[in-house]
Amino acid sequence: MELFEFYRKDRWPHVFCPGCGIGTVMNCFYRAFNELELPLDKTAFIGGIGCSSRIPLYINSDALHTTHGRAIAFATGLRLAKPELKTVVFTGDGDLGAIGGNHFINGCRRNVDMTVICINNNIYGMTGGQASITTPHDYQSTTTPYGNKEYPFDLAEIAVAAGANYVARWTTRHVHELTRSLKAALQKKGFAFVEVVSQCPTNFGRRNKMADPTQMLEWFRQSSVRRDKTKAAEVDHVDLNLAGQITIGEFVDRNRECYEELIGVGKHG
Amino acid sequence: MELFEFYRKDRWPHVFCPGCGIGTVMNCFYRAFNELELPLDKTAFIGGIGCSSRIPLYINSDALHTTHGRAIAFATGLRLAKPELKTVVFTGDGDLGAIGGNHFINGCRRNVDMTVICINNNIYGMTGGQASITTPHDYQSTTTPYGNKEYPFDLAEIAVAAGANYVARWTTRHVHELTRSLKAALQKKGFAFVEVVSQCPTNFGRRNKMADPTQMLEWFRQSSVRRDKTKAAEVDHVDLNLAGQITIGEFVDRNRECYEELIGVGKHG
Amino acid sequence: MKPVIDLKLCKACNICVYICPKKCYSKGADLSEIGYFAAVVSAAEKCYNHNRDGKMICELCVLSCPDQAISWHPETEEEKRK
Amino acid sequence: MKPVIDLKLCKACNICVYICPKKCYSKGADLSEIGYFAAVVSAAEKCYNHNRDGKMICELCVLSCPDQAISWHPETEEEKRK
Amino acid sequence: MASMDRQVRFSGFGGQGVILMGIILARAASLYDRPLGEDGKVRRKSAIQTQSYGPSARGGHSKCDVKISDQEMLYPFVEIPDYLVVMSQQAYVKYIHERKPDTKIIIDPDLVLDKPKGDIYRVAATRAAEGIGTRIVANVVMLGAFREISDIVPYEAIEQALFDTVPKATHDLNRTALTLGSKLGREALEGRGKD
Amino acid sequence: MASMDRQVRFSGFGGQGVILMGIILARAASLYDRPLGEDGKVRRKSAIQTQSYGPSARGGHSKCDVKISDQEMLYPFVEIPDYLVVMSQQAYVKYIHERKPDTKIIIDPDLVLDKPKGDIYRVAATRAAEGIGTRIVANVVMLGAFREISDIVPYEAIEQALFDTVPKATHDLNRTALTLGSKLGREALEGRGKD
Amino acid sequence: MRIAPGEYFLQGNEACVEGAIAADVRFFAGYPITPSTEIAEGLAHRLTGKDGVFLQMEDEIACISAIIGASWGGVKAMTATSGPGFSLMQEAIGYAAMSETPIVVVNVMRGGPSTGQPTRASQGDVMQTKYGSHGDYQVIAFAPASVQEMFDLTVDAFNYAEKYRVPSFLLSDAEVGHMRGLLTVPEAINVVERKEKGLRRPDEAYDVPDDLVHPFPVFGKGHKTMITGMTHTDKSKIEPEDVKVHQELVKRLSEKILRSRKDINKWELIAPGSKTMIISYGSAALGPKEIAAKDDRIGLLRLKSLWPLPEEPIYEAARQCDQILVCEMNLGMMYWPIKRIALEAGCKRIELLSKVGGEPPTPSEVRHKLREMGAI
Amino acid sequence: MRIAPGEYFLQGNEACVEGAIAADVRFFAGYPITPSTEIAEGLAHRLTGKDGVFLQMEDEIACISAIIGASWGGVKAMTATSGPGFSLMQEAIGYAAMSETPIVVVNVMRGGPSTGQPTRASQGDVMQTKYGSHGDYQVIAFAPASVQEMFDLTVDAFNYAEKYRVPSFLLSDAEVGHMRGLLTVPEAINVVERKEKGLRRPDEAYDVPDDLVHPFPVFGKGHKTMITGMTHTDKSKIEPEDVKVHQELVKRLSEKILRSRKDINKWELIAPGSKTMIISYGSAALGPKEIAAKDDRIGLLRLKSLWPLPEEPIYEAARQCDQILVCEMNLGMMYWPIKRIALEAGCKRIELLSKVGGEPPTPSEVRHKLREMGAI
Ligand SMILES: Cc1ncc(C[n+]2csc(CCOP(=O)(O)OP(=O)(O)O)c2C)c(N)n1
Ligand SMILES: Cc1ncc(C[n+]2csc(CCOP(=O)(O)OP(=O)(O)O)c2C)c(N)n1
Ligand code: SF4
Ligand code: SF4
Ligand code: SF4
Ligand code: SF4
Repeated sequence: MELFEFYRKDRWPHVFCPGCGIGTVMNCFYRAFNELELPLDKTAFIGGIGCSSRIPLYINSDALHTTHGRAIAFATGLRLAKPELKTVVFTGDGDLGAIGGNHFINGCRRNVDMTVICINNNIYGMTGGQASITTPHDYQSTTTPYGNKEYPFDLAEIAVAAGANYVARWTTRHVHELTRSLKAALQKKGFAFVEVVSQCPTNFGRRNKMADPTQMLEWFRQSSVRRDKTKAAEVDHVDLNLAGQITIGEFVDRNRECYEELIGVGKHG
Repeated sequence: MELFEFYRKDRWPHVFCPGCGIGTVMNCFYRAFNELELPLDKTAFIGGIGCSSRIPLYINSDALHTTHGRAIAFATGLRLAKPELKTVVFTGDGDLGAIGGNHFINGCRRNVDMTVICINNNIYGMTGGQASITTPHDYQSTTTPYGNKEYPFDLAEIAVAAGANYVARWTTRHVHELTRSLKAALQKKGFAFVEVVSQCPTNFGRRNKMADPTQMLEWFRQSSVRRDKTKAAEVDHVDLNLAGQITIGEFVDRNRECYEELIGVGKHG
Repeated sequence: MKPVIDLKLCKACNICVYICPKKCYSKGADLSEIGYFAAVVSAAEKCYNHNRDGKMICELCVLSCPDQAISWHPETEEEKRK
Repeated sequence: MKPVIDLKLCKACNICVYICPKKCYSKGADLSEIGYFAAVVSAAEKCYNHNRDGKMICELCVLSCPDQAISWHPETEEEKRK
Repeated sequence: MASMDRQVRFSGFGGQGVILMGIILARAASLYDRPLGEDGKVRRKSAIQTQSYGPSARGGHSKCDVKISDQEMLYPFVEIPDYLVVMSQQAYVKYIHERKPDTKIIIDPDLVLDKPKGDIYRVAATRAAEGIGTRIVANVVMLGAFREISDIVPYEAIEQALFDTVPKATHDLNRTALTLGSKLGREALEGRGKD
Repeated sequence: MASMDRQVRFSGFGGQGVILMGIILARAASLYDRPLGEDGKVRRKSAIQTQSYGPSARGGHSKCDVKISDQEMLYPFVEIPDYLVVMSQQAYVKYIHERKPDTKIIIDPDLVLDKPKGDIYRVAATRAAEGIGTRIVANVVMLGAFREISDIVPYEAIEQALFDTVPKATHDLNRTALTLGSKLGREALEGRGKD
Repeated sequence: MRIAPGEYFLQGNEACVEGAIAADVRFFAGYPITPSTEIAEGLAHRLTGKDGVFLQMEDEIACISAIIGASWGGVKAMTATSGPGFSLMQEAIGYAAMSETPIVVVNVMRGGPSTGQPTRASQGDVMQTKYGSHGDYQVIAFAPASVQEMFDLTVDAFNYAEKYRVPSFLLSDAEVGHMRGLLTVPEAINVVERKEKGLRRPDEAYDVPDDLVHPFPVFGKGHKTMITGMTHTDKSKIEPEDVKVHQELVKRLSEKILRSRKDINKWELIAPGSKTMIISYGSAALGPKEIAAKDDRIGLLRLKSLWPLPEEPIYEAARQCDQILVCEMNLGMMYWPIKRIALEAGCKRIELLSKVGGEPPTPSEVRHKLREMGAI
Repeated sequence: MRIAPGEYFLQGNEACVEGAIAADVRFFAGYPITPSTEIAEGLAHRLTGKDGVFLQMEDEIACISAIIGASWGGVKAMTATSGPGFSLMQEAIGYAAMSETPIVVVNVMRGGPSTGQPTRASQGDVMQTKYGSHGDYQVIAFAPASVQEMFDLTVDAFNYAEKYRVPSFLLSDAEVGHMRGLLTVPEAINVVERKEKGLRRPDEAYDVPDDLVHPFPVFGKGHKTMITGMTHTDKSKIEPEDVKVHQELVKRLSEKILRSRKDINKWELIAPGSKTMIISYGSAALGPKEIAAKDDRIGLLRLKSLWPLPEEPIYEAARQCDQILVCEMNLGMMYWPIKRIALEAGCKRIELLSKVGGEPPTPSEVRHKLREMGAI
């Protein structure tokens, strides 16, 4: 399938700002999906509200653009009601980890079969640059004029603690690794979570001396450190932060029975 | 201070069922609070909705009995608005970990100075015995007539991943250890979380062949295993469950700056 | 000091009976005013704290009793002598 | 195969310029129809994939371009000969 | 024939099975009480059971109302009961005032300390239940007595509804309790006002 | 004196600073345009700035309206502009139809490809801004030109409002841009209709 | 799998469960709350995984989100809650209205505001049902007054949700939900199936048919459906800044319901033409019903559906009578629109018997009020 | 710390920030949402930690919960949001009403339902403001129509929240919130302080004073205050099953607001006594204002407060005119209660000019409608 069979060409150029990492994630996702030769018409795409959450509207298949923070809950209903559909959620750090935090952790725990891709741009892009639950400590945003005093979530680590079957984190500077992880996630039975640290030059970069998207990519390259999958996180570790470190890699890859298997819902791929 | 100076004698006998562990936690909390000689009038008690969340209404001080799941959010506002008040939250597994899950993880992350005590009775007591996010796999509840198919949260482990400064878990069978942990939590600057696995004979025990509260205490005794504080949880570990194990002990004890310090809010104890 | 059960509070859960390592408590047989077969302190003299005058070394019962029904009272002179 | 930039899509973020290990791209100087100084493929012949007929071994540009502006097109016979 | 309503209130302690008494009575009236009328047609009764819910039902008093009518049910809630069954002191204090002069009051004298005046029937249901092995069936004993005293529904209807409601394994025990209750009810009818 | 309203619309590409133009104009009229009236009293103008918000302002067109009145402001929204300033082709297509016959249209001819008829003023603000070092001040150049052409508020008021709005370090650059704009405006006034 | 025809002695909430099963519910997501919990508990028994999914979720927001998702999977979906949970569902209710998703929400009303009286009945959420979410939208709501109606109107709630692609509500209360009584299950039950989008013509789902309701494009059938809560065209293109698109959309969403008032509204009329008419609904109507049945000076219009507002029967009743008594278990909610309609109809005296605190007005309270009004 | 007296050129949302600071806000918790975000951003600058707390939280539910908590700490507290966030706050709004917590909630209205039109104005949440939470309660709500009123009515919102211990709302919209214009800050600003409970007599806070509003027992001052959303007595004893206690409580909560309508309600009247009166509010009233100012056949009643319903001025206006035109940016919301009041006052013709889609009705649209009505 060509790129613009997978995506809705008539909606291009898309709404995302010049240099926004969302488009990069779209490339990698298309590549992964296509290489696995998954049936597009049997895949549903669900988004919350936010720039990242708009990806489903560009894909040439069934899309559910929902309310802010609830994409996983909507996806859970859809998936369980129609288990022959593959279910993919696109979400942002705000959508998933701020307002949607509860559905996120309970989604990991419940382990319904779905792929959740969170584009973590460390900011609220859509609403114009407010701090997010992943904005690094001391960084600027429109709601932290004196620097962000809070410390960020480590979304991937929380997904591990909450029980997801597959957890990985990459950045938009790691397109090949990301593509591989997306493939793994799409093939995983159960809740698979991929976090992509991504650039929002408009609303994060500009306020943090990285107005040029390539500066952000370079930042990602320099701060990324691979996580040792066999070793759990250290207890005092707060990511993308004090140490200026972005931990990347596969965090967990396990095979807890998924919810559909547990309750014996119809057939499922 | 006598027990019934700390508690409101005129509300006794309290509403909790015979053998309910909530009363046990009340004893330990009183003991800890009293031994620390904390000023009762400068301590506010906040509860959500549920049997456990009712404790504040029995304490002879200012109490905020709030809405279901939001106690930590209410407490955050109260605490930051009046930082000379010590803030103690009583909550249940449903209140904290189901509907309140988002405020729980964000509370851990934000690290506002408060003590949060979750009475985890593995069930919704107040509403009559529906499954909770901590009901063990395959156990009975009114909403899992064929056994609970989901797997439970490990609330303490999530608190660790989300960033709380102090995290401990005990059971009502460990009154002395619990009392010690409550003291540690009350003295900790920042977000301190104590989970108490407790018996609800009425709604959990009765449906799971432990109608007698002492059977549940015996179950707690036999299943409890101490956590090694220095070692993080294993990645595949799902608690109180497959292995029939209740991991107890102090999970973390760290000193991230609390939110009040970070934003420079007035004085605080 | 010896443990005493307040009959207006005890709801007969028998946790004290279970928890006391010295078996000081036993199940009750009489309906209390509030409608329960309240537990009874059947062997206060076996208690760790017996005759210790305030030096509490166990207190599992007091801390465990969910209804705040157990409290410490001084022994009578006679009891002390035992 | 050689990379081509679609001028109707490129928003001039210059990520391709940054990411290409072979420096095939450079910043543009002309305003495109959609209002950007679109990047240009200035040295397609340096590309890893040049002359490889579909065996893609890098593709950082295609995967990275946020606007789906870069795609592969067959070289002309002349280009291939180089 | 003018329509005839009967209002019954069962009250007691949480956990005594007071609610079940009402359910069985109402089910009996709804489903199993189908006498032939004078016109030879089957007459139906309508019955509604309501109850007081909530945490107060946990420890404190608990209440269950049944309204039975030989017409279509209009207002299904008990205003002032024709029959008040009381199985605890707390419930007694709470509900004794909601009665008419001719309300028939049935109490378990071992559980109610007060000694009310009026149209009183004393049925030591709990003690009797202990006599046949378990306090658990005190409610069924009391139900049997109530049926005997009130005669609102036939014995067979109650028995049928009882068997619908309780686990099969307990049918024998429950039948014993019900008949024992009937006996106590007859005795109470006879002994009425004797003290 | 009958009340006099002026309706101005600035439009262009997201990121060009179109909104800022309107803010500066409205601020100038609100705070700094206080001429003495015939009666010797200070006259005030009221001015309201509104704008089109939202993600479409990100890439696509962006719009900023200013309504200025010499009386109390009643209806503050621009219906049909008296002045339409256009700084991109997309904005041109979108807004050109909302005009009266006598609407004065000011365009940057390097950014608007169409060649409209009517009361047209051509101000190559972007090119001029590049001439003084940076495209960033194209909006200020255009604002200077607009002021000159419209003469709704005095130069000093605009300058004052401009300095209120932009960072101190850029005041010199902005003053240069504004005066350059004034010059271009004068030229456009003179050159009007010449092509 | 549905309950066999015949007679049953059931609780109101249990009858609702059976009604839902009879209407072919295949997905239920719930979060426990008194006094609605028995509905979740009942469906936990009835939906075992194979024949449908019962899911208890982390909160009410998740529940209503999940049933909307499930509905797009093509199955009938439902949740049940009470006041506090209903308040939490408001955002998603608006989403369902905007995205035209058929769902059924049961609200077993208890005393509010806030935690209020968890175990006691009220009718304090009737206005919230219409106005609880932001923006303009219309919904359908039924108000059962008996165990039988808990069954019948649950089936109706599903049928109308499907027919109009709209969130549809069963507004019960703690009395009706917990009451036990006779349920008669008929042989034949009218069940409306989803008007699914076929594939004959590619744009068929988006032709505006006469009834303003588009065929439903179930996910996974190649429709390439795009569903959003943003302002969108009939071709589901997002146009959040277009005045016309928004107007057309929200007007159609309202019109499809308002125009169909006659099809949707249901009521019971006792002694129409009486000088004094009582207008009431749900368990508040039971005391009035006893009076209207026995006293021929008094009539009763019992509304079995509350939304869309039953303008016509109210107008008709008001036109024919001298005075109206509105009877409800809140401080006066339906009273206001009823008063407006009655004034339009020329009826000048419209009184309110409001009862809060958990008990439906008794016949004697109603009689007392009627006496005050000089009606009896 | 508050803005110095004088003239400023500000955005409506910025004026709201300054109004809040002037009213002595000390705690703000917010979650970004268009078109209200500038209020949060402004307060992030103004509340630095030492002089007050700005907190961005995980969602809107957390925000409103936190400001209620903060209010019990004795400080003035506020949040700001728009449609979707407002819907999420409904449960806690009911809690604030029930617990009598003074808080201010700003809703900068955008087009709904659901995500709708995030950047465009509407007045679709006015009914939700009154009815969005479950159960019976009353609130106070103001509708600004200018930058100046964004300031003035924010101060009022705080003042009335304090005075009546009630959640109080500023119902702005995207036009008024984003509009920039002149703000004149006066020398003296009337700021109502919290009526705190003293310690002279232990039960003083619970004496019911004439105005039905009890003194406020701030936490940490030894009052041993017990606050709950459950039904409770004046001594804050929980009594969720007591009919009387519930009645007394919810009636008092309603009465304290309804009885004070005259104190709370604010409006602007242009050309009273005109044959045709327009009734409108917020930015929808600006087109009508231009007409009423210039055409003496047309009068305008512009409501500056919407809740409690300004019965008296509407009645008065309706009594004196032949016909009424209600003008609002929704499909007709305030129209219905206004119609009811007008009918009571004997006015028979009540028309609606409804405009949705994001733009306030223009003077020409209003004129067109008036022409249809034969008014001009
Ligand atoms: C209930 C609700 N609250 C707030 C908003 C406003 N809102 C829209 S997108 C967004 C944040 C999006 O951030 P993120 O998920 O990180 O996505 P991004 O735009 O950065 O990709 C917010 C707060 C909303 N639409 N709904
Ligand atoms: C929004 C909302 N949803 C549901 C409820 C009903 N409810 C009250 S308590 C409770 C569960 C309490 O469980 P938990 O927190 O574990 O406390 P427990 O009673 O077991 O101590 C629920 C679901 C409610 N009050 N509010
Ligand atoms: S605002 Fe940020 S996240 Fe949104 S499209 Fe622009 S760059 Fe991307
Ligand atoms: S229901 Fe359970 S948790 Fe609640 S009081 Fe009873 S035993 Fe305790
Ligand atoms: S533990 Fe307490 S309540 Fe339980 S039996 Fe012993 S004294 Fe009674
Ligand atoms: S990466 Fe794509 S959008 Fe960016 S400059 Fe290169 S071709 Fe253009």
